[in-house]
Amino acid sequence: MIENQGRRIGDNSDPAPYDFGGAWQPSEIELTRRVARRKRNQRNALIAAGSSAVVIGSLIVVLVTSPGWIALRDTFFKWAYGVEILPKILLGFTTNMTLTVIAGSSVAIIGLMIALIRTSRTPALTPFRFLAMIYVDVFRGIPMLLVILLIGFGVPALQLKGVTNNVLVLGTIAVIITYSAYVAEVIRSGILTIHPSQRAAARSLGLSHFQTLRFVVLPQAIKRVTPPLLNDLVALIKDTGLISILGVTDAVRAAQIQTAKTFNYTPYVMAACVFLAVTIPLTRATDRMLRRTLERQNAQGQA
Amino acid sequence: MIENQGRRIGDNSDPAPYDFGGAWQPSEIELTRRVARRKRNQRNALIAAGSSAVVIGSLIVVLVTSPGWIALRDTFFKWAYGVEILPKILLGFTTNMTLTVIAGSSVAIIGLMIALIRTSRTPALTPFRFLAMIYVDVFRGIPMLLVILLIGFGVPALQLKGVTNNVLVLGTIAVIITYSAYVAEVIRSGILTIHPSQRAAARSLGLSHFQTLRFVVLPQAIKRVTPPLLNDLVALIKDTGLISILGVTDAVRAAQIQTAKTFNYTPYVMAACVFLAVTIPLTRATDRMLRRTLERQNAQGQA
Amino acid sequence: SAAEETATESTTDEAVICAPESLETLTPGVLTIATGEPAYYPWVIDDAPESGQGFEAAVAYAVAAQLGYDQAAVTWVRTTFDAAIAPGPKTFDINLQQYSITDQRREVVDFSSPYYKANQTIISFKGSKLDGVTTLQGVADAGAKLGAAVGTTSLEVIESAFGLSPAVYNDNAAGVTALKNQQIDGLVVDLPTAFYLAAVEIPDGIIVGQIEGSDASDQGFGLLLAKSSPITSCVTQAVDAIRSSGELANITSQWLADSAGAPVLQ
Amino acid sequence: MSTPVLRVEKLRKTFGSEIVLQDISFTVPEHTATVFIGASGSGKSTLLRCINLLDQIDDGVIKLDDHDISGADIDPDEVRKKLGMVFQSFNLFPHMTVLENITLAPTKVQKVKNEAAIHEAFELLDRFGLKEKADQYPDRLSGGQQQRVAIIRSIARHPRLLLLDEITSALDPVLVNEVLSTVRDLKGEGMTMVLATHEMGFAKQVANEVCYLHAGRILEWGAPTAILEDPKHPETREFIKRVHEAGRL
Amino acid sequence: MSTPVLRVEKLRKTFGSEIVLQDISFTVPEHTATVFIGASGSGKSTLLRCINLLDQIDDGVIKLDDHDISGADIDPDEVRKKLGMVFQSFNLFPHMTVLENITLAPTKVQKVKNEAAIHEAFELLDRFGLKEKADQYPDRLSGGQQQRVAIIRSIARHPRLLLLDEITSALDPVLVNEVLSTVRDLKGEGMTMVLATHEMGFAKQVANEVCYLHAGRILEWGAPTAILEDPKHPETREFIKRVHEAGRL
Ligand SMILES: Nc1ncnc2c1ncn2[C@@H]1O[C@H](COP(=O)(O)OP(=O)(O)OP(=O)(O)O)[C@@H](O)[C@H]1O
Ligand SMILES: Nc1ncnc2c1ncn2[C@@H]1O[C@H](COP(=O)(O)OP(=O)(O)OP(=O)(O)O)[C@@H](O)[C@H]1O
Ligand SMILES: [Mg+2]
Ligand SMILES: [Mg+2]
Repeated sequence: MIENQGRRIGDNSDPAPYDFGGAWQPSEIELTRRVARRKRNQRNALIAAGSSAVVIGSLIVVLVTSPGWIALRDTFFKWAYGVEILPKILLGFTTNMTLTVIAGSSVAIIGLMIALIRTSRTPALTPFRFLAMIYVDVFRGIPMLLVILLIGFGVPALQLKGVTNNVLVLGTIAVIITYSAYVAEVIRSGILTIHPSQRAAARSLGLSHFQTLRFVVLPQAIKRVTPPLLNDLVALIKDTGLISILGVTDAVRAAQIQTAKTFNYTPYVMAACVFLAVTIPLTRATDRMLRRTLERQNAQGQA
Repeated sequence: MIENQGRRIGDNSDPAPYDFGGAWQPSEIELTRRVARRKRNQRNALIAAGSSAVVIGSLIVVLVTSPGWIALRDTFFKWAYGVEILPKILLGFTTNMTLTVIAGSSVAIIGLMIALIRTSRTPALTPFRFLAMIYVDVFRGIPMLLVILLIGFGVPALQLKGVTNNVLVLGTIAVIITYSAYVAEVIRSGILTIHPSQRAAARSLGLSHFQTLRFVVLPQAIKRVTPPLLNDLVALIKDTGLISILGVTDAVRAAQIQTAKTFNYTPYVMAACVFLAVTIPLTRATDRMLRRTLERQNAQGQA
Repeated sequence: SAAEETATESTTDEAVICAPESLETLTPGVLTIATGEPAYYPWVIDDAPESGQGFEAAVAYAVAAQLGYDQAAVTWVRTTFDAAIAPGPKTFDINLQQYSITDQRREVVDFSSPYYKANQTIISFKGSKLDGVTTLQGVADAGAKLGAAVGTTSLEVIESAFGLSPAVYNDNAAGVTALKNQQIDGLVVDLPTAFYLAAVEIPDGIIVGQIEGSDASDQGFGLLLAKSSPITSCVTQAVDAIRSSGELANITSQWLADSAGAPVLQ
Repeated sequence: MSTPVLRVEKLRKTFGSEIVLQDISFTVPEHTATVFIGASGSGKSTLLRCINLLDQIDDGVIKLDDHDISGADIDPDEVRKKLGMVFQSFNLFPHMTVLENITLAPTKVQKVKNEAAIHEAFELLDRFGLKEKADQYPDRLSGGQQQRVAIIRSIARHPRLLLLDEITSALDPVLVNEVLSTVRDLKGEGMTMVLATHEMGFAKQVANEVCYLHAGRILEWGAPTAILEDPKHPETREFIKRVHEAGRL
Repeated sequence: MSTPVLRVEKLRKTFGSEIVLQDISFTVPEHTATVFIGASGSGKSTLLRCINLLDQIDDGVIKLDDHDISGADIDPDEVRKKLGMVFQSFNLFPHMTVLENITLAPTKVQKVKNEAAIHEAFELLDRFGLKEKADQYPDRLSGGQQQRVAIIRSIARHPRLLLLDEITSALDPVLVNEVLSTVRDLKGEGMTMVLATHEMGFAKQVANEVCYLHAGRILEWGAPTAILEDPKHPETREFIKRVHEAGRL
């Protein structure tokens, strides 16, 4: 029941049937529809913007008019003081960053190895697999603070020859041990999501077990778990500060020292800002990557 | 080129063609093959078990024969003392658990709501979406310790009427705020992995936006992200202790008080054990669930 | 002259065993002294122990001098509480940050003889539940919440003297904030710290009172050394020497306010 | 002739700068089936999604029972109550049993009593020979069974118009058959339908009219025999030939 | 007659208590194609996986060029160098370009020089009309092109025997054709093959012998015309009939 409106069969006068030309003009009805839609959207956006402005505004008003606001501002947001001590916090933050770089790269290697052991299938590796499982469970389950204390203070107590008692080194090792457990889990879940057929295809091509991992499984697995790995990186940056309990001065500890000196909390706020300056770009990147992955996934089999 | 070995066409004397009967006996060649395989497997298992025994054994020997072993044992593993102070640590641990329950359930609700706002598509919600994004980024990016300090000590400083200065309440709120950001991200990623066709199918059935979320999207999304949610629960149990900075005594703080009194680290080891008693069953459960999910996923389209 | 004689004799005696050349310090010829970060008034003035200003800084230099180290032969390091008490090799020769000597602690570390014994003191603010309380019983009856920093004897005092369970803070700074926020009604600190906090850091701060002899196990502040440190006996001798020479009393009166300024809870 | 169930006029749809549908006009009278064929990417799915208001059109009018459903103030949920749609895949909700899948919309949208909905669901399942699968989860069903449940689910709501988008293209040829016969049955009962499909068998057996969609335009239309056996347009001829060549058997 | 490329004798395969293959015996002479047909779950994929040593058999012998490859001390990687296999789906590595997919095994396993591998890959791509896709990632290719690349990848290693497991069952009928013609070309060049397929077109055009697999047993075998047009066994007849009914067009 096609109605012969504005279309002629076999009309091949167009240079190509794909070319829709620039001739199209929105119809009357479409124009009214667009106006109606725009109006409705504007109204809704206005309501939403208005309501969020009201919420945020009233929060600010409550804050600023509260009896303690002046006291709070002086204790938490004394910017002049904040700027004054910022160099000290930044100096402390270099510890966080150095540790993040050193620990991060070690964690990548160790976590990967543990993940490989845990996802291996050879019966010969069963004891190692079991050990790896215990390792991961234990270090995921204990607060990292305790691990740092036990390693940072426990190992020197052994007085082993040739073993350092440098707290920075030991603290870093404790961080590496804990985060390797986290990262091993993430990588393992990535490896497990690679479809078994990919492995089968690689083995069918004659690639050895190791080559299959190296060229086929890992590149895909790592790519898939990049968002959670970046999350762990953000967490690592934040958690490196825990080794301050061993006497190393990181950004939070630097802030704490200042606060303890002056009994003013602005250093903590400054420390929070310093962390945000690094972590927000990271979380944004994670987000973009996650979205891209999902878009690709959802494009397949779109109804 | 089928060879007519042991098979006759049209031989329908079997009651059913599916019935392979119990008549089968392994062939000679299969039996020798099995023996050879078993031998090889035994050898490999022996090597692996042997090597891991050697590794662990030598670790233990190094530990026990080290000059500081006695000192270490007395400082870290003085079991009699550990048992003596265990009740105090357990008392502190009730704080961790109570907080986990209260914070955990609030986080579930708030995190879900933020995730819903962030994944909404209506242009009307754009301002809220934007706020939610900032919220999540900020609270994922700041060390939780700082959030606890700012809320636990900052809010009372405002001296607002009707607002509590109870540290337990404020600390719990700080934990909730931080973890809601984490959990919102996890749930959001779960929602995003639900194939758009599922939404389309639900809407096609006439379900409203809310009904689609309630009956179709969320049940699937939550199920998918249960493993990472359980991971966050483990992290929450460990992190509740951070509110001890406000003067609340949790398990780690209880251990610290004891250690400060006697300068002996056994309380920390005890605290680690108490945490493990709760977290290991959780991580095991997470693991089982993850494996099941993956098995189901990989079963589809198995080559 | 005879007294002089013995004094010189004993000095030469010490010189034989307790001189920089023979003392097995971390760095030979140098005395490494640790304190907290930050170090508080009036124990160290302006967080600068190198200046020798403040009670503990002055004690440290006096002990060092007694051992034969001149100003230049003293280096300062900072340690956290946990790092100081951890087993294993230390990063310091002696550590002073108001460590109370107890027998339990002696099992893990060495202490010199005490250089100061402070009473624990409750501070609060005007108008609090504790304002006007004058007796120990009164504190217990006021239904007050008391706080103290971890690792101090103050903590045990709250339990032993009042049977209350304390709010425990990482350091006095957090305790002060909690007190200012009225999250606790009183903070227990040692008396010298109490004078400073009540006067400077707490708006409308008051000293509620001292708790006398509240903790039997507390034998006063001592210099902390590694367990079985080879220099423990020398350090103890040095502390004893400055005490008996009256130098310690001078330092005390120079830096620490007279305890008479604070009422004693009955 | 009575008013058609569906009338599409000069429909246009773009995604960004890409024009996906252009100048699409057709009508679907009651109790007839219109089948859209065309290469991958020609816009079949998009057309069905536009009719179901899942995608917003850029011009033209869509009328359901002579009622404009493309207006700015239309509530899509109201419109969709009259439409059924089955997609190529991901139709069933994997966390619900077959029965729950079918009764979800009647109980939540039409507010039918639970027992009544279950009763009707069982009747439908029985009619299509799927009664014993009622308590199974979708992943225990074959692809063909899943698609049949999806069809049952959409007709349990008594739609005026059924939109079927390549409902067999993800199926093994052996399974296509059962789905095809289900659709044929529905046609026999007078269901009005719009289908998109690669299956020429489908087109031949159920279509009243076949439209060949090419790069977003309807290039040729007519009775199934005319289009499938004697296409006029060279593009159509080429397409039909390619499909024939690929024919399994 | 020379020794066959593949000889399978009394092969048996179980998964736990389920017997998936039982008493399977057949030979594949050089330059011939043996096609396995049979319902879903009849064991076709498992059979090919067993031949490729991806699954461990429970009894029987598999001989490649008269050399027992099912022994306990066989190195599967060595055997697989002589075998090529293409699966139903998930064949290509999505993180590598078409060219990288094809040159991976030659460079890493056969240790061919990089330039030589690329040269040969381009020759093959050219021969199969996919030269301009060399630098594309698999997700930019149609399903049919993907499967053709997978075939090219496996023959780039000059296998003695090619195992093809339903390589078209995930494809639109329009795309099946191009894959089919590729396989036909290979057959013409003398490649020895074992195929599992639902496509009767495949069976007819390339098979020297067709085997009907039913519940893990070879129920009937013979020339393609014999099996497909005049099956003896009632089970086979039923299966062929069902496939015919479902035939697209
Ligand atoms: N959400 C979208 N965003 C952008 N482009 C889209 C979107 N959906 C579809 N398209 C484009 O619209 C065109 C038509 O797609 P459509 O899915 O309607 O084709 P089809 O005829 O259904 O194809 P198939 O047979 O593969 O299902 C394609 O070029 C496609 O890339
Ligand atoms: N890894 C496995 N574990 C347990 N059972 C399996 C496994 N792989 C296959 N099976 C079972 O073996 C039987 C044969 O499966 P197979 O995949 O070989 O069949 P098929 O003929 O290839 O079917 P299709 O046409 O669906 O691909 C099925 O019953 C299947 O459930
Ligand atoms: Mg489509
Ligand atoms: Mg198969």
